[in-house]
Amino acid sequence: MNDTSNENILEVDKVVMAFGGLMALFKPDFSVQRGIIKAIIGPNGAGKTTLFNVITGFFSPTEGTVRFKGQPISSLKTHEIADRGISRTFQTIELFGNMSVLENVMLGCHTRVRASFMAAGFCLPGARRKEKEIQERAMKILRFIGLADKCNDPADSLPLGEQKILEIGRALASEPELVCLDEPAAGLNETETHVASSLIKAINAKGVTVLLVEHDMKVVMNVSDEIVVLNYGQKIAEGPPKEIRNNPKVIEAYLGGDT
Amino acid sequence: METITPAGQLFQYLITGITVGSIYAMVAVGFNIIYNVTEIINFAQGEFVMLGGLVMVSLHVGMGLPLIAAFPATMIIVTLVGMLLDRLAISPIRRPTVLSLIIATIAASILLKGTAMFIWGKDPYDLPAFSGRNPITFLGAVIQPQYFWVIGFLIITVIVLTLFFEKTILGKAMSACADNPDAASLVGINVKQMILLSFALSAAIGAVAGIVVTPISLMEYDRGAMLAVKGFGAAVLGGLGSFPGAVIGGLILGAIESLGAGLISSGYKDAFALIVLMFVLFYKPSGIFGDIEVSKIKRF
Amino acid sequence: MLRIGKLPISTFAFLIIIFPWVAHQIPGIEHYTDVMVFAGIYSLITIGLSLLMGYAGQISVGHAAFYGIGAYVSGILTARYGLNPWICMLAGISVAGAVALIVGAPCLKLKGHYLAMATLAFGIIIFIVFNEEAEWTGGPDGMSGIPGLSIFGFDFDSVEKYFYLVWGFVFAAFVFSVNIIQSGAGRALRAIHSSETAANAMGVNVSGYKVLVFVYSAVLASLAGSLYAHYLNFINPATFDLFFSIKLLIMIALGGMHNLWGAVIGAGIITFLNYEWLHYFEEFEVIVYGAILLVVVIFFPDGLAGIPDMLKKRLGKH
Amino acid sequence: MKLRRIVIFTTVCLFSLGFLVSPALAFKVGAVFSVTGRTSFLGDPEKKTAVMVAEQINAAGGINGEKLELIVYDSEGDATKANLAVKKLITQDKVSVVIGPSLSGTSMAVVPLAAKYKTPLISCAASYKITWDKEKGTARKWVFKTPQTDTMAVDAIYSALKQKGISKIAIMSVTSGFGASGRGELIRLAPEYGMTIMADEKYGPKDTDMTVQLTKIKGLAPKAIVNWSVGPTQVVVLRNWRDLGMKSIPFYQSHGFGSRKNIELAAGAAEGVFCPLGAVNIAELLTPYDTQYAVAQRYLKDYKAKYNEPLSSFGGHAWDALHMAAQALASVGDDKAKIRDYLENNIKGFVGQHGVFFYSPDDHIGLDKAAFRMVVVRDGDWALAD
Repeated sequence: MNDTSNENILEVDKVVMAFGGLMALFKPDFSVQRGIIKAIIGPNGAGKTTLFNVITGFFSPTEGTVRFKGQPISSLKTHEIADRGISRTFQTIELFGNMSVLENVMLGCHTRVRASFMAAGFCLPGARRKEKEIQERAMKILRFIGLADKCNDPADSLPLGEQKILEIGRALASEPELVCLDEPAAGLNETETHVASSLIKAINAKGVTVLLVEHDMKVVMNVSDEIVVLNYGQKIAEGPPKEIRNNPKVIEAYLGGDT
Repeated sequence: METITPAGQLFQYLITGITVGSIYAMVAVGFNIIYNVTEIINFAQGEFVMLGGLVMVSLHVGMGLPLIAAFPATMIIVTLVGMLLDRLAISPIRRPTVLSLIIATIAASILLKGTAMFIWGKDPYDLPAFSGRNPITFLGAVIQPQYFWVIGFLIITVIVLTLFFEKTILGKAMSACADNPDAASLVGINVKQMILLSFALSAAIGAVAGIVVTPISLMEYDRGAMLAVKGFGAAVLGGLGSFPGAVIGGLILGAIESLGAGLISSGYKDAFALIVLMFVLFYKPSGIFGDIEVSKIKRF
Repeated sequence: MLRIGKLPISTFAFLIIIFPWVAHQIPGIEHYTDVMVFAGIYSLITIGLSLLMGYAGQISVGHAAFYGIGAYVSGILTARYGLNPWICMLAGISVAGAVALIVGAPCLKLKGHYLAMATLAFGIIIFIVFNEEAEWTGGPDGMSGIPGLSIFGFDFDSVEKYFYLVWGFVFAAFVFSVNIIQSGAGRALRAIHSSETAANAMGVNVSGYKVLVFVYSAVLASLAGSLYAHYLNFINPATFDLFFSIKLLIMIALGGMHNLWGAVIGAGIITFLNYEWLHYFEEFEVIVYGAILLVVVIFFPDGLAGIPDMLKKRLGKH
Repeated sequence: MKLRRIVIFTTVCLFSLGFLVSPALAFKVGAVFSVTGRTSFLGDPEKKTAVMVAEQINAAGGINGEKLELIVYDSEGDATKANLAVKKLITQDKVSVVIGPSLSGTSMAVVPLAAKYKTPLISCAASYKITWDKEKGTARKWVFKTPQTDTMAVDAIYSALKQKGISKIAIMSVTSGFGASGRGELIRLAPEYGMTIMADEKYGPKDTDMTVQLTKIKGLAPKAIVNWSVGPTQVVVLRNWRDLGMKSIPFYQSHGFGSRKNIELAAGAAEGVFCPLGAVNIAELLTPYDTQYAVAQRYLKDYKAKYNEPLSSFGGHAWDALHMAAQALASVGDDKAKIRDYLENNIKGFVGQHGVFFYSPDDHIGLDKAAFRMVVVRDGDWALAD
């Protein structure tokens, strides 16, 4: 852990993502400093979620690279990227609905504490100890996100807001250095949105870098340190919230200036 | 005896393969009709073929009905069986999953097989060929007239189905169910009835396949399972849900089996077809004409 | 997902131990011990399949092949080359595991019905190989002269002894599988079943786990095959055909695939139905069998092992 | 958990109730046939025949005044099921002798049991391996069989071919136990008769068309075709043979063709086809001077009267097996070792449906190739060849 203050934890370097003839991403270029909250905004179809999928390894980019802590990661598999310390949530909730709230978070610990098939099968003391350790950590996270009292409920029985929160909790369980949140406030009411915002800040306060895709501008302006704006797969602006708010290009993109 | 040239042999292999493949294709088309509306793979599809053959034997040979009357009568009877299958085995299932539906159709096929054994016994039965049994010699190959009936009925089936799905309101409604059942029911389409209709249609097609193939291969009560497996293979090879895929898949399977048997080893002929099928899937995980996105949502 | 505690497992062990004695006390069912040997052999396979299908959500319609590979490796190496049966059993497991690895890696990328077809094709291909490679396998006629099992001079030469041997293996496999299910690995399998996308993003090596559990189930099937071969002293390809793979599916579905107890109960019930009880219906046997399956699928979607939960829910409502 | 135990307990109780009826004293003979399933064409007539024979014996006063109790189980052609059934017959039903199973495969699966439980077994399946222990080079002590072996059928066919001066042949077989075993014997005995096998083709038991295999054979122009299969495929193959214009190549079927139903199904395509058959198939063609005339005629008449369906030759295997078992029981009682000894030493010239049996310590098959008569299909019916 040397000099963590000004280091770029993530660098997106001229990434191109093409689906057939369609350019979902065309060479956006930006970096994320360790310890900040950075938001990615842009109109629908701007390529935000595609960018998340490239960063987390669901898509491998047609051109360009993504570097995490200085190392290129675009050729790695999704689970290997998760191992390195990037965690994410999904726009459409992807909880393990058949598992309990606690188990969802426990699964998040998968990258950090792993028992081998054999050790688990033979129920070796090491495996049992690890399992206990995971459970305690998961409970700690549940207390942090405020779902400890629902730990045994099936995940799909939670209301939408809590499911969103749980997804964030699950992402935190892997002790990521960077967490990518895909529209954490979508579909939430005002109170829930408020809870989500403070949770994002709390996560950041623990030293976790946050990359955020969000439509709710109140949330974005409230929590983020820096903003990147995408339109048609290209970066059109980058800077602190105040600057972005007044950037004519951004306003045009959002107002839908076609010409 | 006239001798046969290598070219004649090759042609003979192909024409036989296409005939056998046409039957597989018809079974595959039957799979697809139900699959498109319900995402169910109906493993009782082969039993419809068996029933088609045996009911036809009873009506045409047993009761002496003329071909032209026995043919539609058989189709109607088997269609009713198909509808019964939906009402008794599929629609009552409370919480359908891929596995429970597979098991339900397997159970239904066991039931149909058992009932057929009870009615017709275990012996094979024969049907007279539609236009006699005097073979035609063509390019050195010998072709039974019944081959033309088989291939012809495949073509007719494909044309009629295409017209049905593209030109009629009912057909369009069925396609809508396939694309999005929730939306379909919102616009007032009765999804349950569409499912029933899909079972009826695929049973009718199964019956046709059974009727035309029996004069070539005879028919007995336990023929269904093997036909279902081959037809399923054809449907998957072509891409589940795709009608052109079913036809191409069936013909390819038939041709590989036939050419493999003729040119390499008759013992391994089924294996050749299946190996090709597996490699196609490895290369193209949703079959030749299959839609990758469609295949992704079929969670098990 | 039931947590399986110590009490039910000890009850299970106790029932196994007393079964031959109880069967012997009741006139007319002495031979149930013999039937139970086969129920045990099938349970070994369904336990593995339960992990693969019920927990990881990957269908296989080709496990008769692995069962057959175990049986034939054991049969060929013992009857033709006179090797020690236990070594042959290990050899069978290695071969089945290796084949599962090679076939599983590309197959398990497929989903749903496509996966079903690929595994079904694999099963049929292996069946054809058993039939065709007569020099090794004896062809459709089968292969006899496979010796029985013994260890340190102790022969497993009676039905009871073999019963304890087989069910010892079943018990071990059961406990091993329960441990896996209740560990992080089991959680990962269920996560894969629920959402491969999310599991991947959480660092679960989805394809790796799928292949791993496929290999595990193949190994258990192969072990079952070896036990079968040494019990019957004879094997023929018909035992390992497509219909056996389907029968395994039926066992899993009937017992309840989201539950390891279901694997054992399903294997037991289907074995007894097929080998004992349906016998009384004679010509109607097939029809009754189909009807039973249908009723279970329609009314007990979670299989027989799901009935207690279902009753609990019903009673809870009132 | 409690509930599960209760359920199990009641199930066990219910199913055990049915067994509590204790049987009366009788001579017990067990039988295992593939009554249903793919090979039911063997087991079904065997079961019907065995049941009929048992009834006849009991109607005629039983065996030495005691009833003959026949217990039949269905193996469905499944090795596992046959194995279980035989064990159940021996250990539970305590039968003195077992007849069946119907298939070579299922028979091989139960052969070790006969020795283990020291119970005589009279198999109704073809393969010589059933009674012959290749490793020891002796007949298996406790196992006998009634059907002619494939070896005899091949002998009969090859002799006929040799007589006609034919030596270049093509063979076809179905990939089941029956076909594979016949194919093995055809290949093994070919050099002995100076036969050259030009083509060795196979097809599956549920195949719909054998044109391809025959086309390949046609290209090689052999002087005769020998086909080994059972069920519908052996009819389809004949139709393809006729349609391909190959009638100038003589066609020999195995003894599996022995049912008039097949001639009928072939719809004319069977004309001129040869096959070796036992006396039972051609009861009507036998002269009254024939040794087997009386038994064959009676069986034919009784079977038709009772079941109102055409006689299948396979039932004859069960007829032979059960009659021999009954004869042994009548002579030596229900001691299993004595029954075995009786079968081995006293079955000399037993006139059965498929031949005249002579068992000896070295020969538990009891027949030779005289048991087969070469038959040809003429005018839709069997006729003696030559």
